Amino acid sequence: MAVKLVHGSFDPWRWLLDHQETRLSPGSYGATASFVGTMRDFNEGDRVEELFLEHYPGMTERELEKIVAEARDQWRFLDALIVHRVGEIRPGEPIVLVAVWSAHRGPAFDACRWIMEALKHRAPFWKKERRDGGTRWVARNTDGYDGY
Amino acid sequence: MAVKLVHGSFDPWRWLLDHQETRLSPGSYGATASFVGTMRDFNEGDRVEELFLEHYPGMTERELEKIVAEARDQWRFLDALIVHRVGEIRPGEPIVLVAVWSAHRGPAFDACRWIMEALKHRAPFWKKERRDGGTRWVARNTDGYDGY
Amino acid sequence: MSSIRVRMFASLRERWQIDQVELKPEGIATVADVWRSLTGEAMTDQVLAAVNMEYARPETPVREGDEVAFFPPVTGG
Amino acid sequence: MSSIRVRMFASLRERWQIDQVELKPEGIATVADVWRSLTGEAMTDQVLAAVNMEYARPETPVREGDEVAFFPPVTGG
Repeated sequence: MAVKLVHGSFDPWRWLLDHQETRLSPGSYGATASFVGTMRDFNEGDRVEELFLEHYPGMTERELEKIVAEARDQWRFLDALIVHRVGEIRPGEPIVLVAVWSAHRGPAFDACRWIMEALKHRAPFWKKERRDGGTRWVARNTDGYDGY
Repeated sequence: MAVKLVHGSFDPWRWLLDHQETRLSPGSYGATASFVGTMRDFNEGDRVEELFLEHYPGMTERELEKIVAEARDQWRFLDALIVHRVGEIRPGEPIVLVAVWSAHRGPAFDACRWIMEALKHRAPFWKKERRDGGTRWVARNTDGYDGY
Repeated sequence: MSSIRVRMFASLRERWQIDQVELKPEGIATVADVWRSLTGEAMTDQVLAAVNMEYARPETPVREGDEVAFFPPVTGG
Repeated sequence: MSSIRVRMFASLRERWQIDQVELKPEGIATVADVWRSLTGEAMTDQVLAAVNMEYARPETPVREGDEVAFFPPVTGG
Protein backbone atom coordinates (compact mmCIF):
# COMPACT_ATOMS: atom_id res chain seq x y z
CA MET A 1 0.00 0.00 0.00
CA ALA A 2 1.37 3.41 -0.86
CA VAL A 3 0.11 6.96 -0.80
CA LYS A 4 2.17 9.73 -2.39
CA LEU A 5 1.73 13.44 -2.88
CA VAL A 6 3.79 14.87 -5.72
CA HIS A 7 4.69 18.42 -6.65
CA GLY A 8 5.06 18.97 -10.37
CA SER A 9 4.03 16.89 -13.35
CA PHE A 10 4.03 13.12 -12.97
CA ASP A 11 3.58 10.13 -15.28
CA PRO A 12 0.87 7.95 -13.69
CA TRP A 13 1.71 4.91 -15.83
CA ARG A 14 5.37 5.11 -14.83
CA TRP A 15 4.34 5.22 -11.15
CA LEU A 16 1.95 2.31 -11.61
CA LEU A 17 4.57 0.21 -13.34
CA ASP A 18 7.32 1.06 -10.85
CA HIS A 19 5.05 0.13 -7.97
CA GLN A 20 4.05 -3.10 -9.68
CA GLU A 21 7.61 -4.09 -10.45
CA THR A 22 8.99 -3.33 -6.99
CA ARG A 23 6.07 -4.37 -4.77
CA LEU A 24 4.21 -7.17 -6.53
CA SER A 25 5.34 -10.63 -7.42
CA PRO A 26 4.65 -11.52 -11.09
CA GLY A 27 1.93 -14.14 -11.34
CA SER A 28 0.43 -13.24 -7.94
CA TYR A 29 -2.18 -10.79 -9.27
CA GLY A 30 -4.73 -11.40 -12.03
CA ALA A 31 -6.39 -7.99 -12.03
CA THR A 32 -5.19 -4.39 -12.05
CA ALA A 33 -7.88 -1.71 -12.03
CA SER A 34 -6.73 1.87 -12.29
CA PHE A 35 -8.08 5.35 -12.63
CA VAL A 36 -6.32 8.51 -13.76
CA GLY A 37 -7.91 11.94 -13.29
CA THR A 38 -6.60 14.55 -15.68
CA MET A 39 -7.05 18.32 -15.78
CA ARG A 40 -9.45 19.28 -18.54
CA ASP A 41 -9.18 22.62 -20.32
CA PHE A 42 -12.91 23.21 -20.05
CA ASN A 43 -15.16 23.12 -16.99
CA GLU A 44 -18.86 24.01 -17.13
CA GLY A 45 -18.33 25.64 -20.53
CA ASP A 46 -15.42 27.87 -19.53
CA ARG A 47 -11.81 27.56 -20.57
CA VAL A 48 -9.67 26.79 -17.52
CA GLU A 49 -6.11 28.04 -17.82
CA GLU A 50 -4.57 26.72 -14.66
CA LEU A 51 -5.40 24.89 -11.48
CA PHE A 52 -3.86 25.30 -8.07
CA LEU A 53 -4.26 22.38 -5.67
CA GLU A 54 -3.95 23.20 -2.00
CA HIS A 55 -3.81 20.48 0.66
CA TYR A 56 -3.39 20.03 4.41
CA PRO A 57 0.08 18.53 4.85
CA GLY A 58 -0.14 15.67 7.32
CA MET A 59 -3.90 15.29 7.35
CA THR A 60 -4.15 14.68 3.60
CA GLU A 61 -1.72 11.75 3.69
CA ARG A 62 -3.37 10.39 6.81
CA GLU A 63 -6.86 10.55 5.31
CA LEU A 64 -5.67 8.81 2.12
CA GLU A 65 -4.07 6.04 4.18
CA LYS A 66 -7.28 5.68 6.15
CA ILE A 67 -9.25 5.35 2.92
CA VAL A 68 -6.97 2.55 1.70
CA ALA A 69 -7.26 0.79 5.07
CA GLU A 70 -11.07 1.01 4.95
CA ALA A 71 -11.06 -0.42 1.42
CA ARG A 72 -8.98 -3.34 2.69
CA ASP A 73 -11.61 -4.03 5.32
CA GLN A 74 -14.21 -4.35 2.56
CA TRP A 75 -12.39 -6.15 -0.25
CA ARG A 76 -9.60 -8.65 -0.63
CA PHE A 77 -6.82 -7.11 -2.69
CA LEU A 78 -3.06 -7.39 -2.78
CA ASP A 79 -1.96 -3.81 -3.09
CA ALA A 80 -3.13 -0.27 -3.79
CA LEU A 81 -1.38 2.90 -4.88
CA ILE A 82 -2.62 6.48 -4.70
CA VAL A 83 -0.60 9.30 -6.24
CA HIS A 84 -1.99 12.84 -6.08
CA ARG A 85 -0.60 16.12 -7.40
CA VAL A 86 -0.43 19.28 -5.32
CA GLY A 87 0.47 22.80 -6.42
CA GLU A 88 0.07 24.26 -9.92
CA ILE A 89 -1.40 22.06 -12.63
CA ARG A 90 -1.87 22.80 -16.33
CA PRO A 91 -4.57 21.48 -18.68
CA GLY A 92 -3.86 17.98 -19.94
CA GLU A 93 -1.75 17.07 -16.91
CA PRO A 94 -2.66 14.15 -14.64
CA ILE A 95 -3.96 15.05 -11.17
CA VAL A 96 -4.53 11.69 -9.54
CA LEU A 97 -3.82 7.98 -9.97
CA VAL A 98 -5.56 5.18 -8.08
CA ALA A 99 -4.47 1.61 -8.83
CA VAL A 100 -5.54 -1.64 -7.17
CA TRP A 101 -4.06 -5.11 -7.70
CA SER A 102 -5.94 -8.27 -6.76
CA ALA A 103 -6.26 -11.94 -7.63
CA HIS A 104 -9.68 -11.47 -9.27
CA ARG A 105 -11.29 -8.59 -11.09
CA GLY A 106 -14.30 -7.94 -8.83
CA PRO A 107 -12.39 -6.57 -5.81
CA ALA A 108 -9.98 -4.60 -8.04
CA PHE A 109 -12.83 -2.75 -9.77
CA ASP A 110 -14.82 -2.25 -6.58
CA ALA A 111 -11.93 -1.04 -4.44
CA CYS A 112 -10.49 1.25 -7.14
CA ARG A 113 -13.79 3.05 -7.61
CA TRP A 114 -14.59 3.21 -3.92
CA ILE A 115 -11.15 4.65 -3.11
CA MET A 116 -11.56 7.27 -5.84
CA GLU A 117 -15.01 8.33 -4.54
CA ALA A 118 -13.78 8.44 -0.95
CA LEU A 119 -10.79 10.53 -2.03
CA LYS A 120 -13.08 12.97 -3.84
CA HIS A 121 -15.35 13.36 -0.82
CA ARG A 122 -12.97 13.15 2.13
CA ALA A 123 -9.34 13.85 1.25
CA PRO A 124 -8.42 17.45 2.13
CA PHE A 125 -7.57 18.98 -1.24
CA TRP A 126 -8.94 22.22 -2.62
CA LYS A 127 -8.88 23.36 -6.22
CA LYS A 128 -8.57 26.94 -7.32
CA GLU A 129 -9.11 27.56 -11.02
CA ARG A 130 -7.81 30.39 -13.15
CA ARG A 131 -10.17 31.40 -15.97
CA ASP A 132 -9.78 34.58 -18.05
CA GLY A 133 -7.16 35.93 -15.68
CA GLY A 134 -9.46 35.64 -12.63
CA THR A 135 -9.31 32.88 -10.03
CA ARG A 136 -12.02 31.09 -8.08
CA TRP A 137 -12.24 28.17 -5.69
CA VAL A 138 -14.12 25.13 -6.97
CA ALA A 139 -17.20 24.88 -4.75
CA ARG A 140 -17.83 21.15 -4.52
CA ASN A 141 -17.02 17.83 -6.11
CA THR A 142 -19.78 16.08 -8.03
CA ASP A 143 -20.95 12.54 -7.38
CA GLY A 144 -19.05 9.99 -9.45
CA TYR A 145 -21.96 7.57 -9.65
CA ASP A 146 -24.44 9.85 -11.41
CA GLY A 147 -23.18 8.73 -14.80
CA TYR A 148 -23.32 12.06 -16.62
CA MET B 1 -12.34 3.27 -30.58
CA ALA B 2 -9.91 0.45 -31.20
CA VAL B 3 -9.91 -3.31 -30.78
CA LYS B 4 -6.66 -5.25 -31.23
CA LEU B 5 -5.65 -8.87 -30.95
CA VAL B 6 -1.96 -9.39 -30.34
CA HIS B 7 0.26 -12.45 -30.58
CA GLY B 8 3.11 -12.50 -28.10
CA SER B 9 3.79 -10.46 -25.00
CA PHE B 10 2.53 -6.87 -24.90
CA ASP B 11 2.93 -3.90 -22.60
CA PRO B 12 -0.60 -2.69 -21.76
CA TRP B 13 0.60 0.67 -20.40
CA ARG B 14 2.56 1.34 -23.58
CA TRP B 15 -0.56 0.59 -25.65
CA LEU B 16 -2.72 2.78 -23.44
CA LEU B 17 -0.29 5.67 -23.66
CA ASP B 18 0.24 5.33 -27.42
CA HIS B 19 -3.52 5.32 -27.97
CA GLN B 20 -3.96 8.32 -25.71
CA GLU B 21 -1.22 10.30 -27.39
CA THR B 22 -2.31 9.57 -30.95
CA ARG B 23 -6.11 9.56 -30.57
CA LEU B 24 -7.02 11.94 -27.75
CA SER B 25 -6.54 15.65 -27.48
CA PRO B 26 -4.86 16.72 -24.20
CA GLY B 27 -7.29 18.53 -21.93
CA SER B 28 -10.34 16.89 -23.56
CA TYR B 29 -10.62 13.99 -21.13
CA GLY B 30 -10.77 14.18 -17.34
CA ALA B 31 -11.04 10.46 -16.59
CA THR B 32 -9.23 7.34 -17.74
CA ALA B 33 -10.41 4.05 -16.26
CA SER B 34 -8.49 0.95 -17.18
CA PHE B 35 -8.28 -2.71 -16.41
CA VAL B 36 -5.46 -5.16 -17.05
CA GLY B 37 -5.98 -8.89 -16.69
CA THR B 38 -2.78 -10.81 -16.04
CA MET B 39 -2.04 -14.52 -16.06
CA ARG B 40 -1.64 -15.80 -12.51
CA ASP B 41 0.61 -18.73 -11.71
CA PHE B 42 -2.04 -20.31 -9.49
CA ASN B 43 -5.66 -21.15 -10.28
CA GLU B 44 -7.93 -22.98 -7.84
CA GLY B 45 -4.88 -24.02 -5.82
CA ASP B 46 -2.90 -25.51 -8.71
CA ARG B 47 0.25 -24.13 -10.27
CA VAL B 48 -0.45 -23.14 -13.88
CA GLU B 49 2.58 -23.34 -16.14
CA GLU B 50 1.22 -22.01 -19.38
CA LEU B 51 -1.95 -20.82 -21.01
CA PHE B 52 -3.00 -21.17 -24.61
CA LEU B 53 -5.63 -18.73 -25.83
CA GLU B 54 -7.63 -19.80 -28.85
CA HIS B 55 -10.00 -17.46 -30.64
CA TYR B 56 -12.31 -17.32 -33.65
CA PRO B 57 -10.56 -15.00 -36.12
CA GLY B 58 -13.09 -12.57 -37.52
CA MET B 59 -15.86 -13.23 -35.02
CA THR B 60 -13.73 -12.31 -32.01
CA GLU B 61 -12.87 -8.87 -33.38
CA ARG B 62 -16.45 -8.33 -34.50
CA GLU B 63 -17.86 -9.25 -31.09
CA LEU B 64 -15.39 -6.93 -29.32
CA GLU B 65 -16.36 -4.07 -31.62
CA LYS B 66 -20.02 -4.78 -30.94
CA ILE B 67 -19.35 -4.66 -27.19
CA VAL B 68 -17.70 -1.24 -27.51
CA ALA B 69 -20.61 0.02 -29.65
CA GLU B 70 -23.13 -1.19 -27.07
CA ALA B 71 -21.17 0.55 -24.31
CA ARG B 72 -21.33 3.78 -26.32
CA ASP B 73 -25.11 3.46 -26.46
CA GLN B 74 -25.19 3.37 -22.67
CA TRP B 75 -22.54 5.88 -21.59
CA ARG B 76 -20.98 9.03 -22.90
CA PHE B 77 -17.26 8.52 -23.35
CA LEU B 78 -14.64 9.81 -25.73
CA ASP B 79 -12.69 6.70 -26.59
CA ALA B 80 -12.13 3.07 -25.68
CA LEU B 81 -9.34 0.61 -26.33
CA ILE B 82 -9.38 -3.16 -26.03
CA VAL B 83 -6.18 -5.16 -26.50
CA HIS B 84 -6.32 -8.94 -26.05
CA ARG B 85 -3.60 -11.58 -26.32
CA VAL B 86 -4.01 -14.77 -28.31
CA GLY B 87 -1.70 -17.80 -28.43
CA GLU B 88 0.71 -18.91 -25.72
CA ILE B 89 0.87 -16.92 -22.50
CA ARG B 90 3.17 -17.37 -19.51
CA PRO B 91 2.47 -16.58 -15.84
CA GLY B 92 2.85 -12.90 -15.03
CA GLU B 93 2.10 -11.79 -18.58
CA PRO B 94 -0.82 -9.48 -19.37
CA ILE B 95 -3.77 -11.05 -21.19
CA VAL B 96 -6.14 -8.15 -21.71
CA LEU B 97 -6.34 -4.37 -21.47
CA VAL B 98 -9.56 -2.35 -21.44
CA ALA B 99 -9.25 1.44 -21.22
CA VAL B 100 -11.97 4.10 -21.42
CA TRP B 101 -11.49 7.86 -21.65
CA SER B 102 -14.27 10.30 -20.78
CA ALA B 103 -14.88 13.83 -19.53
CA HIS B 104 -16.09 12.64 -16.11
CA ARG B 105 -15.26 9.63 -13.98
CA GLY B 106 -18.70 7.98 -13.75
CA PRO B 107 -18.98 6.86 -17.39
CA ALA B 108 -15.29 5.86 -17.55
CA PHE B 109 -15.65 3.50 -14.57
CA ASP B 110 -19.04 2.16 -15.68
CA ALA B 111 -18.09 1.54 -19.30
CA CYS B 112 -14.69 0.01 -18.48
CA ARG B 113 -16.21 -2.53 -16.13
CA TRP B 114 -19.17 -3.29 -18.37
CA ILE B 115 -16.90 -3.84 -21.38
CA MET B 116 -14.69 -6.17 -19.35
CA GLU B 117 -17.68 -8.24 -18.15
CA ALA B 118 -19.16 -8.40 -21.65
CA LEU B 119 -15.79 -9.50 -23.02
CA LYS B 120 -15.55 -12.25 -20.41
CA HIS B 121 -19.03 -13.53 -21.21
CA ARG B 122 -19.36 -13.02 -24.95
CA ALA B 123 -16.05 -12.63 -26.77
CA PRO B 124 -15.03 -15.94 -28.39
CA PHE B 125 -11.79 -16.80 -26.60
CA TRP B 126 -10.97 -20.14 -25.01
CA LYS B 127 -8.25 -20.84 -22.48
CA LYS B 128 -6.35 -24.07 -22.22
CA GLU B 129 -4.11 -24.41 -19.17
CA ARG B 130 -1.03 -26.56 -18.73
CA ARG B 131 -0.56 -27.86 -15.19
CA ASP B 132 1.94 -30.58 -14.24
CA GLY B 133 2.55 -31.41 -17.86
CA GLY B 134 -1.15 -32.07 -18.57
CA THR B 135 -3.50 -29.67 -20.33
CA ARG B 136 -7.15 -28.88 -19.82
CA TRP B 137 -9.67 -26.40 -21.16
CA VAL B 138 -10.96 -23.86 -18.65
CA ALA B 139 -14.66 -24.68 -18.23
CA ARG B 140 -16.25 -21.30 -17.63
CA ASN B 141 -15.52 -17.73 -16.61
CA THR B 142 -16.66 -16.60 -13.19
CA ASP B 143 -18.86 -13.60 -12.53
CA GLY B 144 -16.84 -10.44 -11.96
CA TYR B 145 -19.43 -8.88 -9.67
CA ASP B 146 -19.46 -11.55 -6.98
CA GLY B 147 -16.68 -9.77 -5.14
CA TYR B 148 -14.68 -12.78 -4.01
CA MET C 1 -24.75 -25.80 -55.38
CA SER C 2 -22.94 -24.14 -52.49
CA SER C 3 -22.43 -25.99 -49.22
CA ILE C 4 -22.51 -25.02 -45.53
CA ARG C 5 -19.15 -24.51 -43.87
CA VAL C 6 -18.98 -25.78 -40.30
CA ARG C 7 -16.23 -24.95 -37.80
CA MET C 8 -15.55 -26.16 -34.29
CA PHE C 9 -13.38 -24.54 -31.64
CA ALA C 10 -11.51 -25.44 -28.48
CA SER C 11 -12.75 -28.49 -26.56
CA LEU C 12 -15.45 -29.23 -29.15
CA ARG C 13 -12.88 -29.37 -31.93
CA GLU C 14 -10.83 -31.83 -29.90
CA ARG C 15 -13.83 -33.90 -28.79
CA TRP C 16 -15.29 -34.32 -32.29
CA GLN C 17 -12.03 -34.09 -34.18
CA ILE C 18 -13.54 -31.53 -36.51
CA ASP C 19 -11.79 -28.27 -37.29
CA GLN C 20 -13.60 -27.29 -40.45
CA VAL C 21 -15.92 -29.26 -42.70
CA GLU C 22 -18.27 -28.60 -45.61
CA LEU C 23 -21.81 -29.97 -45.34
CA LYS C 24 -24.36 -30.49 -48.08
CA PRO C 25 -27.40 -28.36 -47.26
CA GLU C 26 -29.92 -31.12 -47.96
CA GLY C 27 -32.09 -31.83 -44.94
CA ILE C 28 -30.57 -28.99 -42.94
CA ALA C 29 -32.78 -26.10 -41.84
CA THR C 30 -31.36 -24.97 -38.51
CA VAL C 31 -28.24 -24.79 -36.38
CA ALA C 32 -29.50 -27.80 -34.39
CA ASP C 33 -29.74 -29.79 -37.64
CA VAL C 34 -26.11 -29.03 -38.44
CA TRP C 35 -24.98 -30.15 -35.00
CA ARG C 36 -27.03 -33.35 -35.14
CA SER C 37 -25.78 -34.25 -38.60
CA LEU C 38 -22.17 -34.00 -37.40
CA THR C 39 -22.41 -35.48 -33.91
CA GLY C 40 -25.64 -37.49 -33.86
CA GLU C 41 -26.55 -35.64 -30.67
CA ALA C 42 -28.85 -32.84 -29.52
CA MET C 43 -27.29 -29.48 -28.58
CA THR C 44 -26.85 -28.78 -24.87
CA ASP C 45 -26.17 -25.49 -23.10
CA GLN C 46 -22.50 -26.44 -23.19
CA VAL C 47 -22.55 -25.94 -26.96
CA LEU C 48 -22.70 -22.37 -28.24
CA ALA C 49 -23.20 -21.56 -31.89
CA ALA C 50 -22.67 -18.75 -34.37
CA VAL C 51 -23.96 -18.28 -37.90
CA ASN C 52 -21.79 -16.03 -40.05
CA MET C 53 -19.91 -14.92 -36.94
CA GLU C 54 -23.02 -13.81 -35.07
CA TYR C 55 -24.26 -15.69 -32.01
CA ALA C 56 -27.11 -18.02 -32.97
CA ARG C 57 -29.56 -20.37 -31.25
CA PRO C 58 -30.35 -24.02 -32.06
CA GLU C 59 -33.44 -22.88 -33.98
CA THR C 60 -31.61 -20.22 -36.02
CA PRO C 61 -32.10 -20.96 -39.75
CA VAL C 62 -29.09 -22.05 -41.80
CA ARG C 63 -28.79 -21.60 -45.55
CA GLU C 64 -26.26 -22.72 -48.11
CA GLY C 65 -23.20 -20.49 -48.11
CA ASP C 66 -23.44 -19.90 -44.34
CA GLU C 67 -20.58 -20.43 -41.95
CA VAL C 68 -21.81 -22.21 -38.82
CA ALA C 69 -19.51 -22.44 -35.78
CA PHE C 70 -19.80 -24.46 -32.57
CA PHE C 71 -17.83 -23.75 -29.44
CA PRO C 72 -17.91 -24.19 -25.66
CA PRO C 73 -18.65 -21.35 -23.19
CA VAL C 74 -16.08 -18.61 -23.71
CA THR C 75 -13.21 -18.10 -21.25
CA GLY C 76 -11.25 -15.07 -22.42
CA GLY C 77 -10.06 -12.00 -20.56
CA MET D 1 -0.19 26.95 29.70
CA SER D 2 -0.33 25.59 26.18
CA SER D 3 -2.57 27.18 23.58
CA ILE D 4 -4.79 25.86 20.77
CA ARG D 5 -3.37 26.09 17.28
CA VAL D 6 -5.94 26.99 14.64
CA ARG D 7 -5.44 26.68 10.89
CA MET D 8 -7.61 27.67 7.97
CA PHE D 9 -7.39 26.46 4.39
CA ALA D 10 -8.41 27.51 0.89
CA SER D 11 -11.36 29.91 0.61
CA LEU D 12 -11.75 30.16 4.41
CA ARG D 13 -8.15 31.26 4.82
CA GLU D 14 -8.70 33.96 2.21
CA ARG D 15 -12.09 35.01 3.57
CA TRP D 16 -10.92 35.36 7.18
CA GLN D 17 -7.30 36.23 6.42
CA ILE D 18 -6.16 33.59 8.85
CA ASP D 19 -3.54 31.02 7.95
CA GLN D 20 -2.48 29.89 11.39
CA VAL D 21 -3.13 31.38 14.81
CA GLU D 22 -2.69 30.41 18.46
CA LEU D 23 -5.73 30.74 20.74
CA LYS D 24 -5.84 30.83 24.53
CA PRO D 25 -7.97 27.88 25.68
CA GLU D 26 -10.02 29.90 28.16
CA GLY D 27 -13.73 29.71 27.41
CA ILE D 28 -13.22 27.21 24.60
CA ALA D 29 -14.74 23.74 24.92
CA THR D 30 -15.64 22.69 21.38
CA VAL D 31 -14.79 23.16 17.72
CA ALA D 32 -17.79 25.50 17.40
CA ASP D 33 -16.34 27.66 20.19
CA VAL D 34 -13.06 27.99 18.30
CA TRP D 35 -14.85 29.02 15.13
CA ARG D 36 -17.03 31.56 16.92
CA SER D 37 -14.12 33.11 18.80
CA LEU D 38 -12.30 33.71 15.49
CA THR D 39 -15.16 34.72 13.22
CA GLY D 40 -18.00 35.79 15.53
CA GLU D 41 -20.26 33.44 13.52
CA ALA D 42 -21.90 30.04 13.88
CA MET D 43 -20.52 27.15 11.81
CA THR D 44 -22.47 26.23 8.68
CA ASP D 45 -22.30 23.08 6.55
CA GLN D 46 -19.91 24.99 4.30
CA VAL D 47 -17.32 24.87 7.08
CA LEU D 48 -15.63 21.54 7.75
CA ALA D 49 -13.34 20.99 10.71
CA ALA D 50 -10.60 18.67 11.90
CA VAL D 51 -9.05 18.23 15.34
CA ASN D 52 -5.50 16.88 15.29
CA MET D 53 -5.93 16.01 11.60
CA GLU D 54 -9.08 13.91 12.14
CA TYR D 55 -12.45 15.07 10.89
CA ALA D 56 -14.44 16.64 13.70
CA ARG D 57 -17.92 18.07 14.31
CA PRO D 58 -18.91 21.42 15.83
CA GLU D 59 -19.52 19.68 19.16
CA THR D 60 -16.17 17.84 19.17
CA PRO D 61 -14.25 18.77 22.36
CA VAL D 62 -11.09 20.83 22.02
CA ARG D 63 -8.28 20.86 24.58
CA GLU D 64 -5.12 22.88 24.96
CA GLY D 65 -2.39 21.56 22.69
CA ASP D 66 -4.86 20.55 19.98
CA GLU D 67 -4.58 21.59 16.36
CA VAL D 68 -7.97 22.65 15.02
CA ALA D 69 -8.43 23.20 11.28
CA PHE D 70 -11.28 24.74 9.30
CA PHE D 71 -11.78 24.28 5.58
CA PRO D 72 -14.45 24.31 2.87
CA PRO D 73 -15.85 21.15 1.21
CA VAL D 74 -12.97 19.24 -0.38
CA THR D 75 -12.44 19.28 -4.14
CA GLY D 76 -9.49 17.01 -4.91
CA GLY D 77 -9.06 14.20 -7.40
